[in-house]
Amino acid sequence: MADAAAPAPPTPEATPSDLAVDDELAIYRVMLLARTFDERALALQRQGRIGFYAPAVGQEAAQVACAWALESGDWLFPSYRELGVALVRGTTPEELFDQFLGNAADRLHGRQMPNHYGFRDRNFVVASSPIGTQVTQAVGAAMAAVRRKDRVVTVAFFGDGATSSNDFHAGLNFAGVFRTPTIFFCQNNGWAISLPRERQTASKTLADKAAAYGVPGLVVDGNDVHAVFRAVRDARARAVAGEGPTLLEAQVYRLGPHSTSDDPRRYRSEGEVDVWRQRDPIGRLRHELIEAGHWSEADDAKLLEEVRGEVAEAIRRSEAKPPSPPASFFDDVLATPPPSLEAERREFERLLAEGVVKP
Amino acid sequence: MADAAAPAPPTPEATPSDLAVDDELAIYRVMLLARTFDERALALQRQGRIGFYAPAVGQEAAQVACAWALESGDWLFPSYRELGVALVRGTTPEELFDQFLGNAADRLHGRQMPNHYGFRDRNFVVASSPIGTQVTQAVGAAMAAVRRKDRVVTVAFFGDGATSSNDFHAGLNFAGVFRTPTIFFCQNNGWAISLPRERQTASKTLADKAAAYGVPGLVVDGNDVHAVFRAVRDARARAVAGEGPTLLEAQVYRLGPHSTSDDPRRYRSEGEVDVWRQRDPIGRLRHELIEAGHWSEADDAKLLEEVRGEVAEAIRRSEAKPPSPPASFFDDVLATPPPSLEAERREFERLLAEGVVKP
Amino acid sequence: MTETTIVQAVNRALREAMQADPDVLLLGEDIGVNGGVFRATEGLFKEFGADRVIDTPLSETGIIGTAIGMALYGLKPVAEIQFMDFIYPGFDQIVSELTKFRYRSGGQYPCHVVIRTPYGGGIKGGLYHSQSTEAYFAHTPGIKVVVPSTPADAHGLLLSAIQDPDPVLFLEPKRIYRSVSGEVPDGAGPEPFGHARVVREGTDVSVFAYGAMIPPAAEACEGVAADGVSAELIDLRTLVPLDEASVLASVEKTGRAVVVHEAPRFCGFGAELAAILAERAFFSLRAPVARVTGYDTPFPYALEQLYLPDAARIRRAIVDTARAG
Amino acid sequence: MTETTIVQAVNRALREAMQADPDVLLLGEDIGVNGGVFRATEGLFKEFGADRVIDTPLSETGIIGTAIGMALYGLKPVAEIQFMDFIYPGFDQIVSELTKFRYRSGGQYPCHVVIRTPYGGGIKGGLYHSQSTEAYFAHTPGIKVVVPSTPADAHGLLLSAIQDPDPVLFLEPKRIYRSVSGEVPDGAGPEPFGHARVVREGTDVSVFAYGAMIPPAAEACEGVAADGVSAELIDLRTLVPLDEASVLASVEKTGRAVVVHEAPRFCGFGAELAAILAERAFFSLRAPVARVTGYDTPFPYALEQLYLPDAARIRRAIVDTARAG
Ligand SMILES: Cc1ncc(C[n+]2csc(CCOP(=O)(O)OP(=O)(O)O)c2C)c(N)n1
Ligand SMILES: Cc1ncc(C[n+]2csc(CCOP(=O)(O)OP(=O)(O)O)c2C)c(N)n1
Ligand SMILES: [Mg+2]
Ligand SMILES: [Mg+2]
Repeated sequence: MADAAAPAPPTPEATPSDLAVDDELAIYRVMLLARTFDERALALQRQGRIGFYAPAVGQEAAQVACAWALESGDWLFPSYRELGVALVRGTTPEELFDQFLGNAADRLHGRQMPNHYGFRDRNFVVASSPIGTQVTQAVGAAMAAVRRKDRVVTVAFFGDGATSSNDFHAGLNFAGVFRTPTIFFCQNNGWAISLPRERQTASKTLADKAAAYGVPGLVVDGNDVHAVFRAVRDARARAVAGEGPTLLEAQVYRLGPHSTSDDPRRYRSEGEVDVWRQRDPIGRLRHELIEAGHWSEADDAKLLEEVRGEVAEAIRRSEAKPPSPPASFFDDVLATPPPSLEAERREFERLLAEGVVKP
Repeated sequence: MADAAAPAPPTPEATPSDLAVDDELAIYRVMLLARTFDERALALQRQGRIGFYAPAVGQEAAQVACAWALESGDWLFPSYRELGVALVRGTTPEELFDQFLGNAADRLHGRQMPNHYGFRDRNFVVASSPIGTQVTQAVGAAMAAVRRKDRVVTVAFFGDGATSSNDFHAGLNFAGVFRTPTIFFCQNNGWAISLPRERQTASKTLADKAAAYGVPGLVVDGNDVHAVFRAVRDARARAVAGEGPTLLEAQVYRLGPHSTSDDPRRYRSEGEVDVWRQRDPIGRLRHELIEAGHWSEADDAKLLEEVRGEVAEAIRRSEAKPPSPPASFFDDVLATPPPSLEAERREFERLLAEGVVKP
Repeated sequence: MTETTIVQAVNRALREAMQADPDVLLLGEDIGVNGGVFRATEGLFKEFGADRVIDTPLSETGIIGTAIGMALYGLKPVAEIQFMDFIYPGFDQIVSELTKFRYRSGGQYPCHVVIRTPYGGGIKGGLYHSQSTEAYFAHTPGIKVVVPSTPADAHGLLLSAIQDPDPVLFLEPKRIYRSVSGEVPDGAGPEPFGHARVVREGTDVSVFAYGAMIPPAAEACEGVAADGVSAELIDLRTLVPLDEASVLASVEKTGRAVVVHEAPRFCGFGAELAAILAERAFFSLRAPVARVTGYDTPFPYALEQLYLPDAARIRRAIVDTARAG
Repeated sequence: MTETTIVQAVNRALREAMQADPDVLLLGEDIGVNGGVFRATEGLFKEFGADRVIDTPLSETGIIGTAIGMALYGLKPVAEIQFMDFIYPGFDQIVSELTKFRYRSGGQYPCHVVIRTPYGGGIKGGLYHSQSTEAYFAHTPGIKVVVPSTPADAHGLLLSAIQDPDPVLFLEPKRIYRSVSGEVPDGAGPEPFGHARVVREGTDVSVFAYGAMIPPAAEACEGVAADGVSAELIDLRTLVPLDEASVLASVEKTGRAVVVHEAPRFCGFGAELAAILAERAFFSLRAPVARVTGYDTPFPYALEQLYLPDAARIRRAIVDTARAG
């Protein structure tokens, strides 16, 4: 049992904030919505109502504060765990459940497992499962943005495990050479499924890897919304000023299972999890807000009720929608399907009409 | 024209040597043999007598001194440019020409382009063209050596360009995590075909990349046999003592073309090459030996004649050998060929017998 | 002797091979204390320790590259790739290195790496936990490709793979990891490669399938009896080496063939079977060679049951083929 | 109007596309001041600058991954992979990402990347500078696969590839880069995909080939006239989309087919052609479908001329096929 996976505890002093109180409250709301959403999604999976789920529990501060520091024109390249980011970008719980169910309203037309959503109009690129592949893509998009003279950054979101991927290496290297306006936002949540961070790589920190590419790297306490916000805002400012990319390592902890297919008790101790539960970013921000007099237990109870209602209503609406139409899985392979695929679709439609295949 | 590709000039003071004079003289001999061999091989290619060649000109000190510091039980994973290493391991010019010609004496049975040789009995693994792939393999062999309790190291040889490869990243990372007895011997010769070192990566040095994997990294003047010898010997000692891997960056310069398919005048200035010609490792060692009274111009002329004769004789003997037998390209795919391949061989032999296919 | 599942048979073969030969070791992601995401390596970490059941960093390049190095040195590594869909970061090491070492070295460096990986659809895995790309590997000279469909084959063929002097890609039908069970006799040994198995004899149509397609194909072959068609079902078991003799013999008897796989049709393994028949059983064939396969789209999620060949689709193809010509 | 080589036609198409559309840019290894190791990008660095002719670090993962990012953003990147043999470090980006973006996003993210790469043997390149693995890509839904055999096609099909809204793998027959020349009319425009070209009409046997196999296939078709055989040669030009109608029409006429490619036979592209014929031209076929291909070995060096299909081998297969049955 690898308790050593836990990064050093964050400094207890609160970071002086660059966030206005309204922002703090809004961030807090999204974090609570994310947590509530995750809990309900895990329950739905246990009830067999969705097929799979990977929660972001414990990573809300890092995700929400990061997204808060970005502009809507910035392009985000998420992994499958960026719930908080998606919510900041205006994604609704209903849209997410539509994707999980692959129903007729799902923008992906039922093509992907839960968590692998994407929304072009929000510059939130559709996620995939292979670890790390979004990293080079984010760099390429940044090169394109420079060519178009758009003052935007691209952000690659990935985990500690992804630092071992081919694309991490190539992406950071290209970014260093071409000085692209890219933020590499690594959420080191201590684990890559069952592999603890210190057996993923022998480097002292993940941020240390940046130097190998001539890129600045920074460790930030991922449970501190202020620290994350400031780090991302600064990295963004440098990037749009033409000063190049930054690797940020947000140290967080995956409080939940890797996904609903995972049983973390097989590989980590409850004791380790308990240590990190004390640092729960939601409790921490709530405490700060209450201490500062901006929030109360009563406000909190009311907000919790509100977000629970919002999530419940989203589920109700999503589940009421019809499934994706049967032949829709033939669409979107290529703009113009090749003859072989057209023939297959005709064959499929014949089998469907004859009742050999049943939707 | 990217003159900036040239690493900082080596310190002019001679490194105090750990090498006995006999060793120095023996190293010098191999270096001169390598240079002579390269010149003749380039000429043979221009005459159409071999199909391709990639010379090691300028990298002799790094290669020969590195190999000199190793033990015969150590496993070497070369790239296509490790002539000096192969010679130290006892490979003869004739064996090399046999490989270049793919004649009946070639141990590879005519399967590979020139330069891609390998000799199992010398623990000199057969090279391949894809850049970097030998790096992870060297790490795996080191893990195996540890499991077998063999006190040997494995050495991955590669260039500056190869540091951008997937396998560099994975190999260094695995080596760091498993603390394998591996030496990563990077010959930074300033160029990856036409790409200068400083556009290959933005890291300050290539040795700096080691820290990303918790591995020690060291820059060494690759034109200084003493410095290379000591660095490799020390890395080896650490490795067999269980202290893990080392990345060495030997700063050298590719004085010749990338290969016979390359025309370096397209992308680099003669001026840059001239600067490095002043630092030619062979001239430097010769000068040192003469200054120290261990060598004379007359010795040198005699040695040159001797190695020229050796190379000429090797060519003569290799060219006199018969080609690989026609159907031999069907061998060694798998220990037991699948039925499809057996059928193809029979078909081929029939076509051969009928004169449709002509050897 | 008790009933065993496919994943248990894999586990048992790994344990037996490791007990028998200290050179056998395992490496992969989450295979150690976690026992593998499908539990194929359950208990082995405890029994053999971290030296022989190696949890690697998240890099298929690293897994396959280091496995090759181990094999060159003389060990017998068995690498697990968590899902076949994630083999591609290691694809260069497979096609450029693993499959070419023996050849390019003139036989000096055989390279006996086994790569185990769960493949195929039917588990609601979407695009990236469902693919079957056996054709990429079957097209690559220098590697054997094995696909068991029963616990006994999973056990016996995996034992063979580990003893084999050459690279073997061992594809495990994850959809039936637990749903198909059967006996693996005590002391059962390696099962030789290159021998197809006649699952069911028949006289009218030959059906060729492998892996997770065997259960629906068997159901279809049962079903067509009601249509008055006698179908012969052949489980290919090893795609490389392919038991061409059995394939040809069956079609020489029946004159008709249906090929089943879940991979997309275009340039899939079924194309090779059809080509072999069009070349070498041409004068026996009495009907077009039918292919029942996944469609030429990426693997979908919500509608995967419509994408995957099932008994009904296979049955229809068998009947059509029986009646054609 | 002058004679042009294939590599010059590629160069010209790149220049014209870049002149016409500022969103077109090139990236790859040694394509800038060096002009590409085959000189396909000669002069373009000078004309368009380092922003549009981007020399990348040595990483195919990076080349294809960043090209995808550029395409998602709206540019039209044309990536050069120095040799097809070196595409595998970027294979994951191709099969997991490039080919699946449109699909997995429900059409939100088309991904118009062109990957140009020289393929094939005959230049004494050995195992790693000679391979033809078009079948891997043709089997992967979501990408088009194009193989020109003439300067006019290299030019016209490349212009189409760059305008295409989808990923295109553009395979350049390096062996005939300079040895085949022909005219490309001034103002020649894009050549649509999906149309095979009848190189030579004939009545007895249909010969299907593409890329660098066209010259030996053409020579063989000439040659068999002396044997009294009239061979029809079809240049497929685009493997995906495949012009199935032309393939079927030709075999419906001749009743006989020979398929030629340099890739290994087993599960090669020729298997798909044979399978299509065995399925959909079955009742027209009067002889076994023959395949003349590279053998199922890695690509050799010293003996490559024995490995590669040549006019004599193709001719023999045509004559045998004409006389069979
Ligand atoms: C290339 C690849 N290999 C293996 C997997 C299986 N897998 C899915 S998630 C995961 C761990 C990822 O860890 P990390 O990057 O730390 O992200 P986290 O899940 O902790 O957010 C693994 C190994 C995969 N998806 N892709
Ligand atoms: C994966 C891969 N991509 C591209 C190439 C083509 N190529 C051959 S050598 C070379 C440059 C290698 O540079 P470096 O690693 O510095 O070694 P050097 O040749 O300078 O010794 C390139 C790009 C290749 N062999 N492999
Ligand atoms: Mg993690
Ligand atoms: Mg170099």
